[in-house]
Amino acid sequence: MAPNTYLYFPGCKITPFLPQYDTATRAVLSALDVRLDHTELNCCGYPMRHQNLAASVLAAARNLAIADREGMPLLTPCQCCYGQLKQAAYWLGENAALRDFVNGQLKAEGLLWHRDIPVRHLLSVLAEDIGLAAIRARVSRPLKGLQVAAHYGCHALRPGHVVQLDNPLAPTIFENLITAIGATAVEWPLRLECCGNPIWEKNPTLSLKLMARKREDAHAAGAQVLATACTYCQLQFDTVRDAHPTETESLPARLYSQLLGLALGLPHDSLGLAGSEAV
Amino acid sequence: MLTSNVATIALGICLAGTAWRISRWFRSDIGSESDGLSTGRRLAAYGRALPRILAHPRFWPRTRIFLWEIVLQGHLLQQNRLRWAMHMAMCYGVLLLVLLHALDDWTAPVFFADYYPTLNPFRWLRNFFAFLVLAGVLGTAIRHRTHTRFKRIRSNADRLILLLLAVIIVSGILLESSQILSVSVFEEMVEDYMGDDDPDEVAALRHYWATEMGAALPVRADERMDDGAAGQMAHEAYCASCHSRPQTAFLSYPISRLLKPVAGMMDALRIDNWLWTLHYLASCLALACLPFSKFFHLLATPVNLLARAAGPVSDGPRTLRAARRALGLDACTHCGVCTEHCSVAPFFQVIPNPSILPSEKLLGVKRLAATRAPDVEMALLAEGSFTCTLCGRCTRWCPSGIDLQDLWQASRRDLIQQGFPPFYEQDAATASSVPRASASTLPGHPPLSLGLTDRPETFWACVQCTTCTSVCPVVAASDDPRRDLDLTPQQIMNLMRLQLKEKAFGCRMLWDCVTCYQCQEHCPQNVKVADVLYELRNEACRRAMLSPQAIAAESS
Amino acid sequence: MKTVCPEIECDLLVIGTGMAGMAAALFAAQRGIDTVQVGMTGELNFASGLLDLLGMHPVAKAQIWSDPWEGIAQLIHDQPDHPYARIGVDTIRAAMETFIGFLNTAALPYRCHAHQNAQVITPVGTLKTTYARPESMAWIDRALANRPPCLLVDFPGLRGFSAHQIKAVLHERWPDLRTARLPFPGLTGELQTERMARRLETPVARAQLADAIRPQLGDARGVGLPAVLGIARTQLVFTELQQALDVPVFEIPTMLPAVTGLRLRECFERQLPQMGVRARYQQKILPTPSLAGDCFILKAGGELPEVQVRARAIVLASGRFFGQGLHADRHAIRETIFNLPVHQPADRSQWHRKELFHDEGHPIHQAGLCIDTQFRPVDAQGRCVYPNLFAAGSILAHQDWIRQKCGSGLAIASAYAAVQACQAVLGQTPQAATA
Amino acid sequence: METQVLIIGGGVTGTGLVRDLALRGVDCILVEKQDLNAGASGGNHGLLHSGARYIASDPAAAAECHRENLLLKKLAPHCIEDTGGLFVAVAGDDEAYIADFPQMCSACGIPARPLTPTEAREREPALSDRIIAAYAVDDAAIDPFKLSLDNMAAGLQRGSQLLRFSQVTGFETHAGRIRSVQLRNTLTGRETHVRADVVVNASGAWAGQVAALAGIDIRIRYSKGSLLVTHHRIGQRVINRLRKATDGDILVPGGTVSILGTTSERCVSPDVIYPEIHEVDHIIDEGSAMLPVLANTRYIRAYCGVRPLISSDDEEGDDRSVSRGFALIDHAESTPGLDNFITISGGKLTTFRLMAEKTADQVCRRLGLCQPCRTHMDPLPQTGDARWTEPGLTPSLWIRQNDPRDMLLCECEMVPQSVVDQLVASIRKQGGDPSLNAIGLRSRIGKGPCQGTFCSQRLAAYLYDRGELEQDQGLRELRSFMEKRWRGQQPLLWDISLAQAELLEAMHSGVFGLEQLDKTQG
Repeated sequence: MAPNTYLYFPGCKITPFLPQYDTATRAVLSALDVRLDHTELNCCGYPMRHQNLAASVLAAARNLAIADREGMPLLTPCQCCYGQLKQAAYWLGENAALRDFVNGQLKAEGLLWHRDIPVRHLLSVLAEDIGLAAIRARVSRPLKGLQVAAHYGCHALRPGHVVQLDNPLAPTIFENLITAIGATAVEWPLRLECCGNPIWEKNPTLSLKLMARKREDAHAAGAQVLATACTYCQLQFDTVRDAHPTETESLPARLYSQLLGLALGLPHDSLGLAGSEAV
Repeated sequence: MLTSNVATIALGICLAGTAWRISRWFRSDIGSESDGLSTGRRLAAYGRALPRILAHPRFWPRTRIFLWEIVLQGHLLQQNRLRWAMHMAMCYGVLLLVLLHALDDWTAPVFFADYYPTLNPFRWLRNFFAFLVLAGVLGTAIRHRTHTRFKRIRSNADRLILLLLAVIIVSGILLESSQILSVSVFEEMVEDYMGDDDPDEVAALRHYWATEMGAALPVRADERMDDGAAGQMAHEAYCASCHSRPQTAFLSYPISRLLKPVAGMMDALRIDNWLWTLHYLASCLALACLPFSKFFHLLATPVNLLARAAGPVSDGPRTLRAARRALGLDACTHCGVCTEHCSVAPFFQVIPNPSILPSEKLLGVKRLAATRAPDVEMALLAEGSFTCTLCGRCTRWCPSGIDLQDLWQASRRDLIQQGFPPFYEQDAATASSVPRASASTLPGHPPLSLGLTDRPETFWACVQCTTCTSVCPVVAASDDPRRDLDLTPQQIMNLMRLQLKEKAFGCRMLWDCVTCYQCQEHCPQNVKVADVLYELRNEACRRAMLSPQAIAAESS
Repeated sequence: MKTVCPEIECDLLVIGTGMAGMAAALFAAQRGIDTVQVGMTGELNFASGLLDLLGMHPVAKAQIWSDPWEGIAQLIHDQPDHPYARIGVDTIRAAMETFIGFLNTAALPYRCHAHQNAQVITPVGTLKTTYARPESMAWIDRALANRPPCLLVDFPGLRGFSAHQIKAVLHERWPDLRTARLPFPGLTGELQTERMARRLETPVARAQLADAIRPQLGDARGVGLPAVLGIARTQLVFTELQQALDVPVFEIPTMLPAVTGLRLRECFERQLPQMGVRARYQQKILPTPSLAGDCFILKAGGELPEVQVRARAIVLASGRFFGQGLHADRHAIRETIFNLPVHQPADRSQWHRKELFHDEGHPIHQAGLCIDTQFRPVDAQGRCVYPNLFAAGSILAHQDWIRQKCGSGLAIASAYAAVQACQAVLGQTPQAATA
Repeated sequence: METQVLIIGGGVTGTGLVRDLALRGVDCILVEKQDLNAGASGGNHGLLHSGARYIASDPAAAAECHRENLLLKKLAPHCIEDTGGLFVAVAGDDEAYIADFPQMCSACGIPARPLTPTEAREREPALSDRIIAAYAVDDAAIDPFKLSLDNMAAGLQRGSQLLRFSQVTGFETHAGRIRSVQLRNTLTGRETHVRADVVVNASGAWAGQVAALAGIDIRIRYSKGSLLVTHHRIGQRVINRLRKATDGDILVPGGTVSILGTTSERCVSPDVIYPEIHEVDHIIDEGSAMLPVLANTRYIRAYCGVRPLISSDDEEGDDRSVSRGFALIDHAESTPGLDNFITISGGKLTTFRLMAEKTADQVCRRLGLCQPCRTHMDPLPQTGDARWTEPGLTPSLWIRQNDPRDMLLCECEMVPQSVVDQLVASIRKQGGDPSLNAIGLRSRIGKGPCQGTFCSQRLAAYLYDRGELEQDQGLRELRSFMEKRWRGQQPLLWDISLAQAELLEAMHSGVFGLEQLDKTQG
């Protein structure tokens, strides 16, 4: 039996930069009878991974250890956080020196990392813990005829054997969730590619190019809207909206939580959607 | 009088310092927002803005909330009642002591017609306020030693301030104690107020003060004949209008009982005078220090809380942003709440650079605003600064209402200007002009890497099929990878295989990698391409914080 | 809070994601068999994208067959151990038809003649005999017969592909070739075929390419290009370019790994899950599975098990050494998952010949799994090892797919036969009856 | 053609002799039936011996080695990586030999500094924990290709000539002298004659065959030694086994790889030799006693060379007991006597200069000249020709140059087009054709883990584009190049190398169909 209470881990970026993801996620989960618990957690460690592996793993492990103390699986709507938490757990499992160091540090706070602390991404919770059938049953306003391009993020998908979200080369989870709300999932070749956000600050030109490639591809495949399930991906697509406002109309990006919320018949403001942003 | 001169000087320093501090709000420039704007123009801009702020329809309703926050410290109350109590005790203890004791000449007549410091309830109140402050100081000191995850970060300035406060209060209490005991003071008073009246009456009074008022007067056997009524009458006639019973001084009186055995000696040395001087000078010192220490927050914090009514700093006009940031810096009490809630604080456990923690980083930003010296300290500040994820939690929790999020973003711009770019832009070319620090490499640290790049087995299985390069979205998005990226992923792997790791540092692919793991996922031979690139980044960062000599020593 | 490895059940587990594994999963799905497929995809990246059936036999004589079926008949006669002999001509034909039929419906059209091998130009300029090739290469046959003036285009930066080389090597057979080296639209420096192909999926790049080629056309009656005309949208790129140039266009395969293989891989990765195959790509079956009654219990994952698979039958299509179905140390060759008996030369000195291009080919290629008539691996005594374990593809013994030019045919036909045999076994068990 | 001295054999001795004579102002032609260093000069460890290996078998040669060692380190430092060396004994090794080792070294004037096993393992962590004795010596790694190419370049600069692919097919003798030498181009078959005042036979293992053409009988024993190249460099120093010289007891680091060897097997001909599988296994088993990591490491390549040992009467003993000193034979004393024919054979890479010096002295005597040798004083000039064989050099320069147009043809060793351009120019300058093999010999192309799988065709296509190749010439060269590489791969095909070879065949045979060249199609 899947748990219906999770320790909510929104990560660092959602609150200041993408509050609608938080609002919409809470709204849909609550509508689907999932309870979220809250406690103060720290950075997942992803940004630090470029700089210092040990520090990034310690940060991730602390979150995991807190979740273990609270006795709940972690649930994160951010794919980077998800990927990092899984990666850290993988390395901790692999590398005894790292594990000893991390647990040595955690001990001071009465925490302990071990192998079996569950981490779930929002998509897995929806597709597996709640179940596609349950979602279908709750959909009151199916998004009929809407052509949606599922934008898988990278860090939740790869390396596949570490993050274990879905088949890393031929995933289906997102498309299944899109069809479950009555929309049509379009096939597009670049669906598994990077949105460009990780190098947004370092190399904006290249970052935008990466995204432009994807958008063109999705557009060519007939998509009307891009669906994301990652803080960073959505931020990236929003960035472009800010940079090139005219493009918005051609291919907007929406968080899957928002699409699901619409299908569940939740009011716009509870999904962080302005009235004009309906799809 | 020397003492009044001292007070005047202290007050002068205080006022000048305050003016100077306030002027800094309009002189310092954080975030390069006021580039090209003179202090005068900025002041004028503020002057123009102020009426608008005050007239803003949302200002006054909001200000009520802030008054609640300022007066009652509601923010802190919500977070931690014990801390709130301590801070309130200190804050209001000091404020009321200043108001009702230090400035009694001016304040007391406003409330009371016949004020005298040795009268009740003032006597009791003074003790009570002192008690509050002492309890706050003591509690804070204990808390500093036991209660925080990041004990090391307390600065000496913080400790000195607590010490100064303690000295003022303790000296005040001891002064009162010694005055209660002092025979000399009694004699002087009798001299002044009774003249050479009836010696019996004096004796009765003496007896009364010795038994009832706690003075350390020797009581002779013959005086015991008296039933004390005469003493009481004399007391009421001459003293009671100015002297309440000292027992209400619930701190000083018990201490005076303890000191009674040495009262004679104390009196002989006129310890009371010395204590008075100490108390007075310490208070003057505190007054003089006020604008130069975190005491200044007594002024800056309320102003900042009021200023926040105008919304986030970045929403305000450009001309005002730098001033609000400088005000924010002054409003910091270094209370450490931000650090307790900091999302990236765990990194500090691995990289012992205090600038990772917001409360400490703020000190660095203060320094940045003041000096702009491109030194090791600034390198450390940069390392800490670019570690922040801008989650905004510090801003949400800050009891002083500082827009920390905005400060971090603004100071990053300054750091970049000063030649301290984020780690991913620190390569060999820029690094030479920049002083290095070594915080990342303090001894006793865990291994930084999984050691992939140094193990030949990592690359054994490579069959040179170029798949990693072919699937790389960064390569794909580039019109000319060699021009844009220097090396392709496969070429970096081959450099590692050829044990030419050095050559990979400084290549743009390293930092343009989006870490999407396509290469690693698609590698038919399971070479950990992306993990290797990560490891190289880690190594590049580590080197960016090393001196060239240290790097040379390592590679030899 | 111990997490356990989740278990999945299936009737058929296909191990391997190369040509044979993909074919097996496809055939199983078409037959409605409940299928799980596990394997590290990547092998198909190294496929040429040409569906060889039989090119050469006997290898020592380098005899090339223009009718593959004749060649197969001869092969079956000469080498009764060859997997083709076990499969039989009719099954091979049915398998190829089904497979090519599937590709045609999946927007990846292949062309072949019923009774004739085709030829394609290789990147070094030689001609390769194959059976079915992508539609984008189909024109080569006619061109080789008529030798019309043609333009060969290459791109600076695409290393290992020189139109000049192809022209020089083909000179005697096809004198009327011209070459043109054109900048690739929007890309400079080193070029990777996958990157080029994805570029050409954008209309702008296609138009630019056509515009660049057009002035070079002259009297050319056809244009040859390296095989970079798109991946998922090849058909679109190919026909559009042909229309824009108004002459036939043909692709010339590039060095491996090539997009021609990638097209197949992406096609299967896209289609199979939609057909109901539960694909677990980038996972492998970890060694030494166990048995529970009639079922295999296997663990699949990366370095650590991620899922436990309970399978009633297995098609093993894990490939040879590159695909890691077989592994060799200094002393012997072994099958990596079940440790099945491997037919192999007596010792390492007999694995390879001293010349790379020795007439007879290398004996190690004949090593592999021996099978019974039901495509089940057998031991040295010819006894079937597991009643519900079938094998297909290059892992089979007594063949040399590289020299005989029969890789795809062998993979597809043996997969077909193995799935057929497997269905017979599954059909007999009570679970299937009630299901 | 005419010359003062014709030298047969383009190994280190022959090229060393060219330079020596050129420095004395003597005009020479060097003829080589294949390409430079095709024989033992290209098939050895690349070890500059300290001499300690020969202290027991040949103390005089050992001392000679040590002197030359010090000299070459001074005069040709660019060809040498002064790694230092260790001699280590493993538990079970001959105790008496270990005990005598320091004394034998000092007797030969060879410094050997004792180390504790712990010290040895600190210096070389890959050493087995079963080490019982260790000595530090003056061994170093030397690049024989660079040595030959630089010596030859020095000769060419002073007017000497090099004829590659020129096989000696006969001598025209008259009155006890060689009048002219008949040559045949092994690629084109064209025949030429060269007249020379003195002919030097420096053809190493082929010295017997060459002498036989002049009717002179030299008995040469062919002792084949096989070596393995590891995927990456193991250890920083030359590591020798402290025991009587035998199989698999030396590991020499060279740039980014290490070379493990060797064996000693009698073979009948120096022409068709292969590193055999049993040799490979034997070397690995022996080597891993000293360095356990050798049991499981990836090997890139095996190769072998034939030691030319001038035969003693003892035909049965271990070839290693035959003196490694060299033999300088003036055939004036042979039967039939030829007073302008000299054979130089035997010896070692380390003493090549000394061999060249002694031979040149003899040549000068025959020519009636008295110019002194200069090679023991003049440093060997470094030329561009030889630099590209150095592992790790091309990537460094390529990265430094940072020219976006200069693409890599060989990814493993990171050899760019510009290097190929330079090699083509330099081969052309020497009058040769830039074949794939010639470029391969002079660079790192094809020497990485893929062993030519990808770079061979990239190189061929590039040469076609440059107009260096025509018709199907490139395919033949491709095939020959791959066959050359295969020789070194074939005995090492297990584990990853086997997978790599499968990919190689799938492409070169499966797709390109190179095995069908010259066969009827269809």
